[in-house]
Amino acid sequence: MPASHLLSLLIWLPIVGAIAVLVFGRQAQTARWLALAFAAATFACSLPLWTGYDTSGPVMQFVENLPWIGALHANYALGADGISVALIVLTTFAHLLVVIGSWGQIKDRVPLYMAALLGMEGVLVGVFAATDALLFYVFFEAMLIPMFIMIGVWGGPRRIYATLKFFIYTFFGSIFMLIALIYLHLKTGEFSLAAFANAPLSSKEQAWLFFAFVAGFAIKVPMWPVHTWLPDAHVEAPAGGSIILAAIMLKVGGYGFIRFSLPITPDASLEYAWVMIAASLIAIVYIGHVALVQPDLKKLIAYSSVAHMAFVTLGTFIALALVRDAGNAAGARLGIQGAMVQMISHGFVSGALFACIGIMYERMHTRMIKDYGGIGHVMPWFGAFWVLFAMANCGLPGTSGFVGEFMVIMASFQDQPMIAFVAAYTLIIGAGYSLWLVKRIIYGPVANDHVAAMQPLDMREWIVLAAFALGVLAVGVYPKFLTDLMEPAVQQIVSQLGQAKV
Amino acid sequence: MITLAHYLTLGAVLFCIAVAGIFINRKNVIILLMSIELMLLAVNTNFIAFSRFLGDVSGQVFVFFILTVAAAESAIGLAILVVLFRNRATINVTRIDDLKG
Amino acid sequence: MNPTMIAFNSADLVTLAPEIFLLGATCAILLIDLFLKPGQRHITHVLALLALAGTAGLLWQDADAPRVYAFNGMFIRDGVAGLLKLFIVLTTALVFLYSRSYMRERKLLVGEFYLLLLFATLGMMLLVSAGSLVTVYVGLELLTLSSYALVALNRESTLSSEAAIKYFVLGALASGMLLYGMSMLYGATGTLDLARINALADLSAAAPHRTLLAFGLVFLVVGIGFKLGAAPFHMWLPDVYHGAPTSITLFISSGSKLAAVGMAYRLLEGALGTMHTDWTTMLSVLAVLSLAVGNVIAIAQTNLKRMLAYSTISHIGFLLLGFINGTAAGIAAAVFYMICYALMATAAFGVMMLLARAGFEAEEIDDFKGLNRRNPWYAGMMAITMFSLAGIPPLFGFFAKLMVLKVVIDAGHLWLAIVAIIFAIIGLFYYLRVVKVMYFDPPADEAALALPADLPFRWALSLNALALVVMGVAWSPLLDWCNQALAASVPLPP
Amino acid sequence: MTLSTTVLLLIVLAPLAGAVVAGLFRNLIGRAASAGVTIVGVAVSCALSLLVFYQLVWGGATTYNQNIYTWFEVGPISAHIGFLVDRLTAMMMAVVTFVSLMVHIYTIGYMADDKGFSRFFSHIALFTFSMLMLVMSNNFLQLFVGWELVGLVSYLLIGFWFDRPSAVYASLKAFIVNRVGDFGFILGIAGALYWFGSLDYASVFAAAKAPDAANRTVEIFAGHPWSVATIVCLCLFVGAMGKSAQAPLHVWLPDSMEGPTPISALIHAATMVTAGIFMVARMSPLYELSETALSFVLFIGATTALFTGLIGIVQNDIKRVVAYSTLSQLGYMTVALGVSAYAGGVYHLMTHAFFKALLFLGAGSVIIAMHHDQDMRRMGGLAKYMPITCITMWLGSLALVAAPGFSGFYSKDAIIEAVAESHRAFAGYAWFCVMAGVFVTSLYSFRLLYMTFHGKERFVVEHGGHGHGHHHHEPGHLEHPPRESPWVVTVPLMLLAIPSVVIGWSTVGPALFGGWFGDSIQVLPRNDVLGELAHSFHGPLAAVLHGFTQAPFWIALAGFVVATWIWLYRPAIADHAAKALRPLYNMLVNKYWVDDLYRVLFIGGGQALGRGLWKAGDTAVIDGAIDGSSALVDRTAGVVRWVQSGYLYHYAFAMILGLILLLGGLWWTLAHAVA
Repeated sequence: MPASHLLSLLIWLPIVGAIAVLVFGRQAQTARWLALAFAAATFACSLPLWTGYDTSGPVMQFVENLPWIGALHANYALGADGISVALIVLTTFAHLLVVIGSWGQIKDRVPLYMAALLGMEGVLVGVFAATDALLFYVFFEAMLIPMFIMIGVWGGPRRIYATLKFFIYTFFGSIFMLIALIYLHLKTGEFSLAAFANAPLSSKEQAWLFFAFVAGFAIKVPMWPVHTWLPDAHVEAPAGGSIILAAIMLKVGGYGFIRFSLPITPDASLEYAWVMIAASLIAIVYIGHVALVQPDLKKLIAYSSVAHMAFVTLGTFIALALVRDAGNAAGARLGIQGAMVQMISHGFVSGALFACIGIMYERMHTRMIKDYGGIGHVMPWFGAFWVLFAMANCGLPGTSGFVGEFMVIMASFQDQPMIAFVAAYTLIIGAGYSLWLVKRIIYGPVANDHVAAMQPLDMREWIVLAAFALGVLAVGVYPKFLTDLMEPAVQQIVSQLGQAKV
Repeated sequence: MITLAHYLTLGAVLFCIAVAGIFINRKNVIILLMSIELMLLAVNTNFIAFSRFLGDVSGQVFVFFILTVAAAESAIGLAILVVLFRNRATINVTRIDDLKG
Repeated sequence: MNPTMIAFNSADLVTLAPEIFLLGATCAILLIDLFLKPGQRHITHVLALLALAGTAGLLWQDADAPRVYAFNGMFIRDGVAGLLKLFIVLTTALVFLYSRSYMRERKLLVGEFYLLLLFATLGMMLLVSAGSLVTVYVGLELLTLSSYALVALNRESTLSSEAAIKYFVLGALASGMLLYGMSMLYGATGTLDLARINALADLSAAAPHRTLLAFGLVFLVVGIGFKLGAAPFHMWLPDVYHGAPTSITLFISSGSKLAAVGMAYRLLEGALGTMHTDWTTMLSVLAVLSLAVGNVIAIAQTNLKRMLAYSTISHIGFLLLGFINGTAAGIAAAVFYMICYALMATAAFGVMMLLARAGFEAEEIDDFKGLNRRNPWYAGMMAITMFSLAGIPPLFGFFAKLMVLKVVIDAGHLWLAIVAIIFAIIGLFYYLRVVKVMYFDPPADEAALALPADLPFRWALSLNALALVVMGVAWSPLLDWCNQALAASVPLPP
Repeated sequence: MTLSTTVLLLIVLAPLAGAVVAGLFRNLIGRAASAGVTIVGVAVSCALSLLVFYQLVWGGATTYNQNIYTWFEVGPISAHIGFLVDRLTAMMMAVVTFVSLMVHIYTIGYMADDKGFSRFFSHIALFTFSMLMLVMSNNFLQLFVGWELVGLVSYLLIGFWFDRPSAVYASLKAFIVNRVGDFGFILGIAGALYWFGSLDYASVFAAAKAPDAANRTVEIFAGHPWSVATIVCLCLFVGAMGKSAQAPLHVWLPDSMEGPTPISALIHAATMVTAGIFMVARMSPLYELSETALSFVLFIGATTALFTGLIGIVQNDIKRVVAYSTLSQLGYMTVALGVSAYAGGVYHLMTHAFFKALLFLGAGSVIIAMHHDQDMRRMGGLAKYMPITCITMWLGSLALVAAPGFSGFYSKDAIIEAVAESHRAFAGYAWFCVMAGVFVTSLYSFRLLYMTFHGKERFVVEHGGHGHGHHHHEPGHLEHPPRESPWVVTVPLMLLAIPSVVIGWSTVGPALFGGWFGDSIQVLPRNDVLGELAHSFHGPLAAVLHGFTQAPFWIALAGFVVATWIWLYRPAIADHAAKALRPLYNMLVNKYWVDDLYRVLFIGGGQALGRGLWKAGDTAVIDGAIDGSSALVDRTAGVVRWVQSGYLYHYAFAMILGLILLLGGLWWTLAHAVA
């Protein structure tokens, strides 16, 4: 069955593309076209994944399994459930747009940039497709390298600090996870996630493993209080890097919680769910306020990303509390679905916002909010897009931003109304920072001559923003296509959650 | 009666003197080379003493190896010393500190 | 000792065929080189490579053969020895390949360079096959004496001669300690044969020669620690790496370390296996110290060779963790780690040598500024090497670390694993700095680099670095090889 | 007979189509076509809405309740997009589309010179769509969707002239204050979903009918059982407070007058702001379960009705007077809800929609004439220049002050009497507020009329000086005399004047007392104040005659007399009064300092908190720890490297130390093993 190699194709096609760009892309223009060809081909190949996923079939589909490290019983094992499919398609989609969006923005060392981008794409698909923990870890860490290069080479003035901080911070977290994976391997004798999920673990073991996973994933998400690498990384990263970082890389953390923490350490997750929920709630309030006062566009959006990703962790761990404390499987499914939809939505919204900032930066070479004002007059389409994405960012119904937040708030209310109360604060503070930003940069009189001289969107930029807008609206108006896709996987996760290991 | 313990003590004392000579010496490299020789002697004493008291000749065979190697070692040491002196016009150990940190 | 075993057995010569071949070839080259003019040194070069190739061929032939003793147990040929020797020969060959233009530009491409290296290789082969304390000593001294001379090869350099004298004095001190320990072991057990020592050594409270044994054990560990470069016996290492010509640094950091692991295996597992609870504790102390010293001090370095020296120390710390439970799997992980490290070290020093020109050593980290603009290919190779050294998947270095960590956790020393990874994080700083300098900093000089037109060198170097990527995907065979080699050899039969 | 799904979809989608076409292709199709396409869309919608209304009321159609598509479905929890069309909905649809159509037509004149002409049309058409989605919803989710979408359009339209900082500020304020309301609203929805197990009205209301529904409690804080219904109703009402601008979330509405006048009429008077009222009426089965929640509603409504009206007296901006009047009238509606007279509230909503839209559009007409000057102090005597506007404004104002016979009379009188009938907590307070409010309403309404249309002309007509455009005119200086607005403006005024006058007369009987709303509104028998009133209702004419004998009429008359005396004959008195009552005047001019309080507390406080957390939390503590530890490692490295001193003897010494360490360690271990 040819479709069974689809995931491998999606991983290796962009990586081959990266090599091809490096080898044949001496000319910047050649590199761009090559990268575009590979990104487009990958995106095209990812669509059968989505259309071909059979929601009535087994949960894991497109399965591949080849022996890899015999001594460790580690396999080159790939598979995708609805969650993975959604994230993989998001990945290929975002990368295609970034290639288009970076077309004119990157002028220095284009082949290297495009190669890093494509390499990143393959690795990210790998993360979402791996069903073997070692393979997962390899992809999980490997993604640091291209991003390190991206921020460091094409970043802003403090890029060195930012990229080192990014690399070491995230490496710090993930290496604890490595210890946990090795421990589980010793316990089970293999590396398959299914075996890990079935491993009997005492509550003490689970607690240790849980916090090791938290170290890895919480930093990636990032959760308060280990979020401080993100604003720096975003501020310094080139627009394309920021988009990938926000749209896809952060999702790996949320994905990890759902794939690892919940099935492998359900009891510890339950025991410490309150920690995660508390951290999520703090993030929503604390980070929301911090975002409010940022003078730097990218920092503001970066902080808002942290606040939004808090809904992912909130939804995930609320689900656990719901199903185990109250036997409320329906609520739990709503929570996890909410977390997942929030991830996809945040991919579109934050990706779009960073694309917008990239477009502004290219024209003005500043990220300071105070340097802007009244862009809506000189770039009307751009202003409209901004308003749309800002609205999505503050969770306006009809946009994707609303769906996840709505589901998570609904779910958390079922566990404890006070949690929903705090979470719903995002409605206010989110609108505060998003729209205040719009007020300062898009609205108002034209701030200065530089703004007055800004060129309207060109065709490529328009396509990128329109594509993001389409995603935002599609999920916002008809989320069912997404929730149906993920429902079998979510159902399975929730049914696993119901069973205590101890 | 001289027992094994006496020989071993002698060996130990020689060894200690040699070691002390290496790290207390602040004068020149020649003394280091002498200390090294002394250390090998201490080892030889041990081997011979054990060999004698165990009634096993292999220890003494080892001593011959050590003596031979020690000769080669001294030769190389002195050769290096010559090169060192040629380059720096000194063999004072307190002055050999270009490589540090 | 059984008198019948003393008889000379011609079959022993077959067992030693690779060593004998190498010895013969080396002596032949010694003679031939005498008659060569300086301009004809390429003949020596080719001959040396051929000698190594022949040795490798012989080694390969019976790499999988079961354990064989020769010369009354003085010499052991087994899987571990075969594995290590193959990689020793490989790294020596790489040293030759990488060094030709570098040494010629520095007027150091002399016959001695080849001969001393070949003799050192012979010494290493002997060392990893040693079955008796005498063989250990002789092999070790053949290696170290050659190394002293090699470090001092550049007679015009003050740094080289300083490095050589330091290496020599400290090396002699370490040899002395090792010998002292050997004398104690001999006194306690009455034999020089490693396997018999293992059988007779008894550190239990009631044992008569307990003190002797204890002393012997500690002195032996000191000797091994020195050879490996484990803290606090590492002090020679940065200075020697720094002062020696880069070719020699390359050799000391790769082949010589492989031999040191072989020696550690022979002595600790072969002779003192019964006391492994004691030496594992000691090694874990050395390991932690090495991790700390190596990783922390490396951060402060501006000289790449020195930085890599400290990095070596930290890697040795990691490697020692593999010995932590004295099992076959553990030592296999250590050997696996060492092979991986040797490949990384050759690549790193290889790039340095490629970039170095006459009168200019590419050994300050700043010399690598903007390398990505001046030569993207070798910048990429160096970046791969650095990421591999840092242990970032999917590169080879990560999997070496993975295997060691697995051993440590398996042995129940979770805290050691955590210490190790915390220092690995600290270690990231300085590896990433090299990448940073190459990729993020502007070059001092925009012109493309004039690299030596030494194609074998460049091809070998590229393959070397790319091997780190390939092995990151396909490391299973090597791991299996290590595991098989050690599973057949540990524990030693009495 | 059932309603046709196609018709309902057309009603909703026609304005949306217009909005999309005018929004995305406005540069392609031009101004006229943009306006045309949206007007056609809304006209279709309006016509079909009236058809639906007809079918429901006279055609015998049954209530329509169907889902159109599933929004998401997670296990047993699902959310849909669907329509519930009963008489309540149909009435709202008719009002919304009719007023919207009027406003569309009016806009052609009002925005004629604006460069955002097409954009404006796409926005108001989008608003019509959103509002229809809101009122036609059959579930909480879609209610919230519409709820927020109208908020979005309101935001976009308040900030329509986005080069004006004040407009941008007002739009932001409106959205965020509304978000505060929505904060409560979404919690209310979550509560409803949790406790009643569904998002669909039908299921929720069915669950609310369960005998124990009113007694269900929950302990959100351990040891404090709260009534489930109260929590849900209060949370939902917080949403209504935001959208319908009830104190203390009223602050955005006056500022929203920064937007173009047509939207003030459509969104901020007739339709969107009444969404809260509609919502509570729609939720009457839930509210009936909670006496506490209704008392709260009553208190808030009464407070809003009186105190915001008072501010209207001191305003000089013509639109702001009308805006405060709107606030006050919304308060009346809320009061009606609070005494369970839902039908009264909704009825007032409808009459108010007509006459308040009329007043706003009239004010807009005046503003056009005054070249977009809105200050009444520079008007006066306009009656002779613009008679149609003047007359229609008078009619609208009479309706507003509840002159007997006008539409407002029937609705407002019903509310006042319902309050008098009610025995709920705060009913007494509410009665006082609404009675006092009658006087206040009368005062500011006639003040507006006099200051605008009568008395001295306080503007100067400049002749000559054609060299500069009217933007550069000083305030109060006009290029040419004011003149009546074009027909696209006056026709809507006249069309709106008709229902303002007669709608009450013709509908009060069935709507208020005839159970016209059927099952849409449910009132428990013990709360049925309108039912009580119905006994004394003997037809609209009798009600008028009865009205002349009642206190409200006399109070309103008193307001009229005072206003006439002061602003028509003795304008100086107003200034004297302002001086004499300085503290009171200041309090009103400063809107009870609520805005200032919010600015300091929430804007200032929120930013200060953010800055504090950023600098102290993120930068100092978290990054301090991270950068600090890396700096520590760095510094340690810088120091420790000198252990490598370069001296041979130190190196040797280190080895010896290592040897001793290992020896000692082993010694200790062995000794330990023995012991």
